[in-house]
Amino acid sequence: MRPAGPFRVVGRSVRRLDAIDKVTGRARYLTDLSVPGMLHATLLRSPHAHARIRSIDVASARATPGVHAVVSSGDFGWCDPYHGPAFRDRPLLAIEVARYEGEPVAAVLAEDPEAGARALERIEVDYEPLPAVTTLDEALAPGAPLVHSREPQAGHFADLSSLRPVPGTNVCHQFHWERGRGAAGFDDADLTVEDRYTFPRVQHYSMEPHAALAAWDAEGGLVVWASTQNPYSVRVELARMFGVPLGRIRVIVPLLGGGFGGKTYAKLEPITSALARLAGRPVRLAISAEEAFRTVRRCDARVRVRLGLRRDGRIWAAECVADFDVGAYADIGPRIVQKGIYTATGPYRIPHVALHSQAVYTNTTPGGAFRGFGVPQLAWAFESLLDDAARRLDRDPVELRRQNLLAHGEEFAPGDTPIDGKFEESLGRAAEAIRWTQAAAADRGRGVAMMMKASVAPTVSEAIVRLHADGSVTVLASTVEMGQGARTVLAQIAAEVLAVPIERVSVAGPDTAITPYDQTTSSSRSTTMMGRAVQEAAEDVRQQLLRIAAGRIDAPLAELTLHDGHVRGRGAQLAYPDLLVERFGMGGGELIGRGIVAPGRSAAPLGGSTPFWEMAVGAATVRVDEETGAVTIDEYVSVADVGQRINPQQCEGQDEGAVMQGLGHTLLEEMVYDGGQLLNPNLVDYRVPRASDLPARLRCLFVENGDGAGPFGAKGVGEGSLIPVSPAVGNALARLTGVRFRELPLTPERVWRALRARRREGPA
Amino acid sequence: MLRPFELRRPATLPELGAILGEHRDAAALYAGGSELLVLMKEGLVRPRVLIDVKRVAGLGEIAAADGTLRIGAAVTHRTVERSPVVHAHCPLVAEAARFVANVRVRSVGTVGGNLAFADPHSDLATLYLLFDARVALWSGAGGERELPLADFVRGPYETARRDDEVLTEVRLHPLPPGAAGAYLKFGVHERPTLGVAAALSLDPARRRVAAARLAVGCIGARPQRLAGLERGLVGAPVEALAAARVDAGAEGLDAITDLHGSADYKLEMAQVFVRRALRLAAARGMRQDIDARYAHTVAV
Amino acid sequence: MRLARELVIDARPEALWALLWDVPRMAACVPGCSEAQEVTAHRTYRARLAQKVGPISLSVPVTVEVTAAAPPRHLALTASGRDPVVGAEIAMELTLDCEAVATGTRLRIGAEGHVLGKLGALGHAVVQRRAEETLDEFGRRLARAIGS
Amino acid sequence: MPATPTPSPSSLSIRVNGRRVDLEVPTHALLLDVLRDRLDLKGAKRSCDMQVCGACTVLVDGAPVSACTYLAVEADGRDVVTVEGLGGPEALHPLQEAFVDHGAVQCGFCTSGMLLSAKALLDERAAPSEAEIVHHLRGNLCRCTGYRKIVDAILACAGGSGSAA
Repeated sequence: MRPAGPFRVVGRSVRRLDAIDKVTGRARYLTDLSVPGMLHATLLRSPHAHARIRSIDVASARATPGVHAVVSSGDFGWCDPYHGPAFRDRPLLAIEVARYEGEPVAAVLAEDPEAGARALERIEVDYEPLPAVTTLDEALAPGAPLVHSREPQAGHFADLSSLRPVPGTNVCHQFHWERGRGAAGFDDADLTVEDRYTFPRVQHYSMEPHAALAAWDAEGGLVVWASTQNPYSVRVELARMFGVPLGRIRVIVPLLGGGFGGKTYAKLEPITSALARLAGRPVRLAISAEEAFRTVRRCDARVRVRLGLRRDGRIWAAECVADFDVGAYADIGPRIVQKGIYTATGPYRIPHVALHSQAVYTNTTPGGAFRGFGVPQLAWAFESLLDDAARRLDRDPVELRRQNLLAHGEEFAPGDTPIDGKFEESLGRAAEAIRWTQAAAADRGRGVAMMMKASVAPTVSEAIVRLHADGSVTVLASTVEMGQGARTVLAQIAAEVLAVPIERVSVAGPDTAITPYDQTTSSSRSTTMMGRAVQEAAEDVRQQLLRIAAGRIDAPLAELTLHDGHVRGRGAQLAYPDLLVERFGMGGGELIGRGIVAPGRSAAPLGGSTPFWEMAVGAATVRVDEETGAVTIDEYVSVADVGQRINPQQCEGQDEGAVMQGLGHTLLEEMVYDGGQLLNPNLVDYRVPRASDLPARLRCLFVENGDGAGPFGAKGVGEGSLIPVSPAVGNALARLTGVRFRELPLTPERVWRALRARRREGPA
Repeated sequence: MLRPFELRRPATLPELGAILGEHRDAAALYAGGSELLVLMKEGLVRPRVLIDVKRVAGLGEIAAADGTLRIGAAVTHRTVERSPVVHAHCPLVAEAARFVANVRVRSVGTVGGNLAFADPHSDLATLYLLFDARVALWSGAGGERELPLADFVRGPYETARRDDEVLTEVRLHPLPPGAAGAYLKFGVHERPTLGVAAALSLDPARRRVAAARLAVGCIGARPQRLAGLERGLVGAPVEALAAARVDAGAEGLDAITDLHGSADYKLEMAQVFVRRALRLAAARGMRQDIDARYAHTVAV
Repeated sequence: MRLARELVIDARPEALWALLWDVPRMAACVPGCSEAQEVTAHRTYRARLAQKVGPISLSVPVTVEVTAAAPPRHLALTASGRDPVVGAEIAMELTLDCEAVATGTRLRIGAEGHVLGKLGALGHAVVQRRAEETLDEFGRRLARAIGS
Repeated sequence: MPATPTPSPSSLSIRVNGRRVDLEVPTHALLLDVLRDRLDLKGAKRSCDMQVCGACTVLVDGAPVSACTYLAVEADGRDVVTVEGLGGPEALHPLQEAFVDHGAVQCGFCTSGMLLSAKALLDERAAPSEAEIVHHLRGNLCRCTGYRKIVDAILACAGGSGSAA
């Protein structure tokens, strides 16, 4: 399967294309941009979790010097003020009702941010507080106050028939899927274990908070510079809201200071564009870190898992029931609950499976995509319970997993892509690296966990590759550079196919007026999907070069090869510039190649077959300070099956970052609410991992069998290694202490309480 | 983003006193600004006048004389960390300065600012209590008054400083010769959940406690000494320190439930870290090396 | 934030009840209260509440609405207001229950409320503590006022 | 509400990246805004705005400060170094080289601050240990890399040669 190597550029840790810009301060992010005549927008946010807006008095605010306009929802009669990828449930500014603390209710446009802030304080809003539901329990209680009372409207990326809200409740979507005999499979199980787990609300904390800059031209065209992971989704939203043809909207994305899913789908772009239209001037909206906490977060979840096993260790039946709290607006929540539950049962062969998940509205910051997309919540539960099952069967947890692993090529779900990697090899590597079979020191515990995740499907990526007259290359791709190094990888792919040095390849940044369609930079899909599109586009150029050369060299195409900027064959060699002169009859013109990857819909349960399976294993060695409950991660090993690393250093960087981010929600991070009030929307009180949280040993290993669906046998990386972190740590702690943890994060106090309870009850 | 203010930069205390006397609570004393400017950016504090105390003669000095180490209010944590005088007289104070917040805060943040702000999760005061710290407050009307740091800090963000007063220096009393101290702070948040300072003098045979000092902070409204336990430990064999227990009720030790944790957990952690600090101080007193590395804990 | 206090006042319930409706005397019992005035008797009142938490000064014009009154036993109020400078929103529900006992009146005070906005987020525990101190002080002043 | 004082201008004379700059700013201007908006030095970033994350780190007289919480007037008469002054594309500082080589850069939003923080450490201590580096980086957050490669990059410069500016 592995394409004949060796590769020249692929598989090498070439320097990031943007590295020099980033270490010299030249890299430009959204808030580094400005345009002449630009106004600054600031948002007034609701202090209430749920309130009716009786009136908004903007007179005094409007009179503030330096203020251009003060805007509330009543000013948006000229457009469709609602947006959202699943449901169009989110207004530009709160209409009649504010549904979470921090929801924007009014906006000030000012010549400078200071004037905006002064005016913001002068807006008088008369609120009538309404009963709020701020937890899953409250939201699902019979007769609970409703976050949304109006009929849902399908969003821009979903038809309503696929969405299943439950009228009269806070449930905005439900998903069920069964395999084999579903829950009836438990009848034949010899051992049944069941437990409940919760996963906290956590914040992406991209170092760069969201921002957008919008400008309309005199002909009604719109340009938006956006810190978004998917400019084309943003474009569709804007086109629908403002009734503008797609071709008249230009979304340009500079470098992103981190994304992690928090910058998928429209966030600030709709309000910024609407404000710019009202003002007749360009508008920039750059929110603070504190406001980012009020923009999007990971969905918290509670999960019930039941596992049935046969005496011989076969996992026989599994049932997972998950409630995801999507906050006040659905965002992409309905897809998260589907995707998260879909692979809840992990990389195991289980004949009978019943899965149920639902997305639930609450009066809190909207939940959205976050690295792992619903899978971390489920893996935390399933992988924890699987260890308990192993203990009950007196089986080694690694061995029990190994016995049940799906094999390469095996079907996971009818109609979906067969397993495209080797879980066994990954598990073996992880167990070996953590010295699983050797006894741990008395004060250490070891744990493992696995995960598999589908990428988004159906899906589309298109790319253009241009070979210029001097033999240099430009890749046009709408993949967003948010730190993951995608642009470097795409350049490597083009350089590999076209046999040019990487320094000769540029990658044009996302601009919907220039770079072709790409669905999204998320779901670990860019290397695979855009990578293939770029590979195909470069291949298109290569074929053109060969055809031109064939005319000169007088050889069949099959005898021609590309080497270092030349086409070679039959002892002759022709440089690309010469071939272009040959083609165009002069020193001008360029070759353009096009690549399209669009696998389309399928009969798979989620409507499309995953382009690849993301596969990862985590293994942790932990210690605990019994007196304080503080957990230390001594060692962490992550193994990801990536088919082929295009850029090994970047793969490592992705996984090291993923593990640390995973340790964040495992040990430290949680957005704390009191009623509807978020108590810690800042880094003093919300603790993200810092350098001192690095495990003493952190190793990220890779399984490479060249069997990925992407270019050169590669496939996606980046989300997978985050997912096993919490169950690996939880399992290690359970083996060390005998206490099973079901709630995250594992703060010292939480661990201390559990250990104290164990001491009271005696040994487990 | 800050709102406009008038910046005044007096060079002497009388000048400062005059400005403060004029503006009272419309003025804010400003040194490093590491706490104040954050509140001002949030709009929670909006002084009309900012009085920069950094240029006031004497406030930036460190001096030791007559058994007292005097640290000027405008001395930065960075300066304390590097000061040979502080190292000579209160080494624990110099070492702990290395662990205040982060390197940027230490560059600009000052001892006086920290104490006067009285953030309950700021731990400088806890350590200073170990040194029987007293603070000097000066006003144009009344001149200087000195009061124990323990009385100066009244509660969260509240001190005994009057509107017309400026904190000029803190006066520390170095541990007696032969005494050994330790300071531990614990927590996973940006700021400590708990700070415990301990100092022990041992008898000549290094078997029993001759004198003990203990301070606990961050868990409650204000840091405090544990006078009862200090007395109770006198004469105790060193081995008994592992079983030392704070009688929270008798000591008036309280804890607040907040984002750092529940009150009962914090009180229990106070017990744990009092034992650990005593053990570390005793080991140092006996010139022994012990492993004092605990998770999420700074030990100096 | 939920607070509860119980105290015994050296007066009969009727006397205490009368004090509760005496605007100037009642206002004097509430720490930081000024500009108290009646808008509609037994229905709506206005006042300004000032508090200083460390460097942060708060001055909130509040509207008090009587939601239930059963003399001389039970009184329920809501108080709400906003300090535009600090950006704090205050919303409180208060209940006062008076019961005659041998030594006077047992007064049970229940308060449930929120301080919303930046202040609440920055100093939740501190705000709660201040609220408790304020409630304690209110009880003390009430006990004194009834005796004077 | 007390009357808001009118913004008062202050004259500044700063050496920024070795070049003397004279300008007038409002007294309440923050150094970060002056650097970014007045001097077009965009390398320092605003993120947490509370002195925790370090994205805005610049050096004032060699000491790292949070430009987001530092009055511009405080820099008057002082030497300010931003990432732009550390080294340009043609003459990278060894730390910049090391960050590039070790893959210590991902999204880049923390990078300027990381570099300047690291420079301050190496200027003070030519050969810090890994533990000292980790301690020093307490106030510099990175959400992408997981820190391993950042620590490695600084370690690679920790040996005496890396601190020459």
